[in-house]
Amino acid sequence: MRDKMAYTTADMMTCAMSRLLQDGEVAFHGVSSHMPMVSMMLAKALHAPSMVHLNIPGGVNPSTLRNTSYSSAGTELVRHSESTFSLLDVFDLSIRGKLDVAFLGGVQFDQHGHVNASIIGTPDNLKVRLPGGAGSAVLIPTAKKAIVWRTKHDVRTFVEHVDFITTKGNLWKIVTPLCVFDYFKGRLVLDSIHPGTTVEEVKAQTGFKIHETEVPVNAAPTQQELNTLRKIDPNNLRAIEFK
Amino acid sequence: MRDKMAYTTADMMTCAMSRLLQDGEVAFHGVSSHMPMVSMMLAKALHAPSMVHLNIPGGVNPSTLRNTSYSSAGTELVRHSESTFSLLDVFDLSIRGKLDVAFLGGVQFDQHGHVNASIIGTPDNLKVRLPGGAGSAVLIPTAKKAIVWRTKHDVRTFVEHVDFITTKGNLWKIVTPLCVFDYFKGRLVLDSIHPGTTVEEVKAQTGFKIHETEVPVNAAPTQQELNTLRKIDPNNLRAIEFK
Amino acid sequence: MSKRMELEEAIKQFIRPGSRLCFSGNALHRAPMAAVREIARQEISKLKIVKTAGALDIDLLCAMGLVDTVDAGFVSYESVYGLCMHYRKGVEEKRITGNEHACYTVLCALRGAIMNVPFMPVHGLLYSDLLVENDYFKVVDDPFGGQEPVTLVKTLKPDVAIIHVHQADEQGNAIINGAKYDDEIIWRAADHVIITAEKIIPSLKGTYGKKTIDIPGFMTDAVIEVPGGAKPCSYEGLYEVDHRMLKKFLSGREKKDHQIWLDNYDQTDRKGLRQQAGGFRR
Amino acid sequence: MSKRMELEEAIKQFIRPGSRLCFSGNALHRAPMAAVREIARQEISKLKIVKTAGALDIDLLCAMGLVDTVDAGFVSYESVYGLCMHYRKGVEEKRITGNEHACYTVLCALRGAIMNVPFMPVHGLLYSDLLVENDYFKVVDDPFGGQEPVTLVKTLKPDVAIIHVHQADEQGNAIINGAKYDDEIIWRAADHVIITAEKIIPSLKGTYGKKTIDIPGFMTDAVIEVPGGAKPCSYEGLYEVDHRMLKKFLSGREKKDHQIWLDNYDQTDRKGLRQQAGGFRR
Repeated sequence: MRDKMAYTTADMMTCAMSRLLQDGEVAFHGVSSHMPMVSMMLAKALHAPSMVHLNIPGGVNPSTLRNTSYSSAGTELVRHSESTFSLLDVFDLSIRGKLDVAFLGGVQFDQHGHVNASIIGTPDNLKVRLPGGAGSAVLIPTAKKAIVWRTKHDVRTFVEHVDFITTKGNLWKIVTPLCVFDYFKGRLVLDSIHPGTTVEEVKAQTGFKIHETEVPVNAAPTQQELNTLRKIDPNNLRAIEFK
Repeated sequence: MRDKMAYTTADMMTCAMSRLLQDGEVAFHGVSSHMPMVSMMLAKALHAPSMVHLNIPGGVNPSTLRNTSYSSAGTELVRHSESTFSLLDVFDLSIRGKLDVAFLGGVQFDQHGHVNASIIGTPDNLKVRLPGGAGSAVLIPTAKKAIVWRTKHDVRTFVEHVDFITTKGNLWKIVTPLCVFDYFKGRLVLDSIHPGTTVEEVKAQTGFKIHETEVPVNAAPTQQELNTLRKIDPNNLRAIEFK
Repeated sequence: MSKRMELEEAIKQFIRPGSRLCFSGNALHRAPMAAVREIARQEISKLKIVKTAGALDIDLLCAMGLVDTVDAGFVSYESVYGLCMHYRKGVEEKRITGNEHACYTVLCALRGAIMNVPFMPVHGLLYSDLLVENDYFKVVDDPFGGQEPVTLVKTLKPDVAIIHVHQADEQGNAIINGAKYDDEIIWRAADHVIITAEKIIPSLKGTYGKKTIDIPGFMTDAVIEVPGGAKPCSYEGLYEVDHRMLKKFLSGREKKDHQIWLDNYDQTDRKGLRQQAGGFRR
Repeated sequence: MSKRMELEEAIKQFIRPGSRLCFSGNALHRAPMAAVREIARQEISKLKIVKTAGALDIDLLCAMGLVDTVDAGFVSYESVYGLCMHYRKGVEEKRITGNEHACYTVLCALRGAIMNVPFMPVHGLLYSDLLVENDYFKVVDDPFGGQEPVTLVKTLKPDVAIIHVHQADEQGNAIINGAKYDDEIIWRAADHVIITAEKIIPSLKGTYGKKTIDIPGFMTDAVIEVPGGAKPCSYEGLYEVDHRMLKKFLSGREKKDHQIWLDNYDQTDRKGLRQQAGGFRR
């Protein structure tokens, strides 16, 4: 159904993340984080011009992604930046409680807001060695608001209990192809769904119980958002995880 | 007697320190350290061209002191340097056991090689609050060789017991207007005397017992050393502590 | 959003009685003297000062009776001008707590603030009465089973770092020409950062690669244009130590003398007065 | 005294079985691939690798069976190419110890090496099975009496850091254009530093102020000229990721395949072979 619309799931998720960012905030994304990277550029272009965009190569407020062919950690982010702030600086900043938003990934999530990016199985009976949580284990507890995104929404991703707690903490939102979860009073609750899906579909694709029955539907990407997306991300980096 | 010679006490001390430096060594001096600064430049000009000269403003191998009017911590040391290496980098380097030579000051020294740069009196009955040991408390224990210099040589400077142990450790030599002490098997021993003094004079001016009776006399500054000194230090910064 | 302010305003807004402060530069080089003088004019007291090697900045505030504690490795003018007599007297008379550090342990205590941890391990400092006399050092066993004891220094968290720079823009991006000294540590460690600059331009945007921004704008709270803001200390390429004004301060005996000395700088430190005087070209 | 060497020689001299290594760059950017390949050619085994975010560098050495331990926050190609399968398989089959860190704790463990202390306190890491499962983290009481427990990470001391740079001189001074990533940490933390450079010039002396030397010469042990030394990873302004060669590696199944892949680079990595081939302009 979604593919009949004039926008892609990547567009929707990118807009949903972009709308979570406020003007003046200091926000960070890491490696393999194309959607968050584009969502930050989108927010700065539309409603959050003074947001501060930090990243792994250390460029503060990169002015363009137009020459970025592949990576969300490439030195293009430094080449046209306003100044530099290293990855270690970013971590220290968050550790000091001064990072407003961190975008982080993960592979498994449970109803208690636990994030697993480490292993499937148990340490003694390892099934899959995952890439690792990168910054999550210190950023999710210390950033004021941690936004997690995941391009898969199924019962293996959203589970009753994660296999391994890589981290938990100041998780704020989880953005998926179907919905946005909110982390509220120690539990994941359904915050809103994207157009084209239903609460029932989300429930069916989620491995833990969802109590909410009626939630708002997010506005589809506006024409202005879509136009801006195409301008700032002509290579469609935001869709790279869906390829 | 010394002032009748064609060189000053500052020249002698500077040459004595310069001769302690070997080619290829990595050496550091701090603030208020004009003689060590000039001695490093002298060593590099004469016998230790590959010595690495580190300092507080962070200039690696400053090429000239000719525009330095006042300080041994001025940014002139950076302006014509080969690269930069901050004060914190210097400390960390020493802490890792990779700094060959550190030049340090002090106000009181005893036969056990204790250095006091902190207070005269006791903490509870403070007579004089001294400037403080600056880098000494970590550099004297960690640099491979710590060279201390002091422009006063009297019984209040070289004492039986220091009032306060700011530090001890890898003290190697103490250079004074009269002599050079060596720190050997946990004791200060007389290493050599400068021309124009005697072991008796040194004994009379020293508050702890000196056991050595015959020691070598250091060579007076050579004509080459003096010519080079005048060239690299035209403002006579090396004499600033005697003014 | 411009972070440009007047000096009076910035000092009033960010510095309170009891604030812990870090100053840029080292000894008589690039101390943020205009800001230090403004603190003195506003008589903000009970200050805690943290610096590896301080001189006139610390001594002036001590002379004005505004200092509670100094954590430093070295407090002295360089050789020619000798000890900081106001600091020394204050410590000797127990009006001021002089916490002696190695310069390195000052920096490590600030590293503790950068990393938001209560202490920092320090190698090398094992033989010193400083360990015995001071509660900001502790020697502990290595929890990872190493045989050597480990010295810890207690974290020092500055409320405000004041840094005098060559050039800044209205967003707070700052460029220090010449030696950085410990500035890279203090702006990261402090809760707030005040920049005084020889010159402020509207924006440094677009100069990346051509100029090196030393302090990113989003980390600073206020920028103030104060030409000559380090005087009578020196600033690389711009001015040398002003020995005449330094001697004038050192010859002062009473608070009254220091106040007169401060007055000499009123028009260069404060924009309001500069504009009244009409003589200052912007 | 020139520090210029051939790649074969430098790798042989400084890297031994069991060495702990750090590599420059991040993910597929500016990894010192020529040096990594030379380690693979020399089959130096039981290596311990420390990196915040590694990809091809780690995966290649894992594929060649040369890795004992990896301490990292993230080991993966970026989205398109997915997981590092050789690393993953090695860990799953318990041939490789995969010590998972937060990227930050990797950097803090290296800070411990820079400061020559056995551990580094880390704030923020309090809720994680990583603390439970791994002996390189410990949670202790604050010896200064603070109420919050303090997490410590055990120091990781690299034997060698290998850094690929844009330009170096014969004395070992090195200039990195573009993003520095964690290189500022690794060259300080390691016992020895090997620089591979796109270009070596006799001396960078006299360029201070015009160029920024990122690594001072006295801190480096060897400099080697290897144009294209990061390929198939990218290097700012010079070359993008070589997707064709990357895919070729990823399609390899056995050690024999990887050896053939390595052979493709023999002439560009090794000067001896370049000169024999006669085709390489110096």
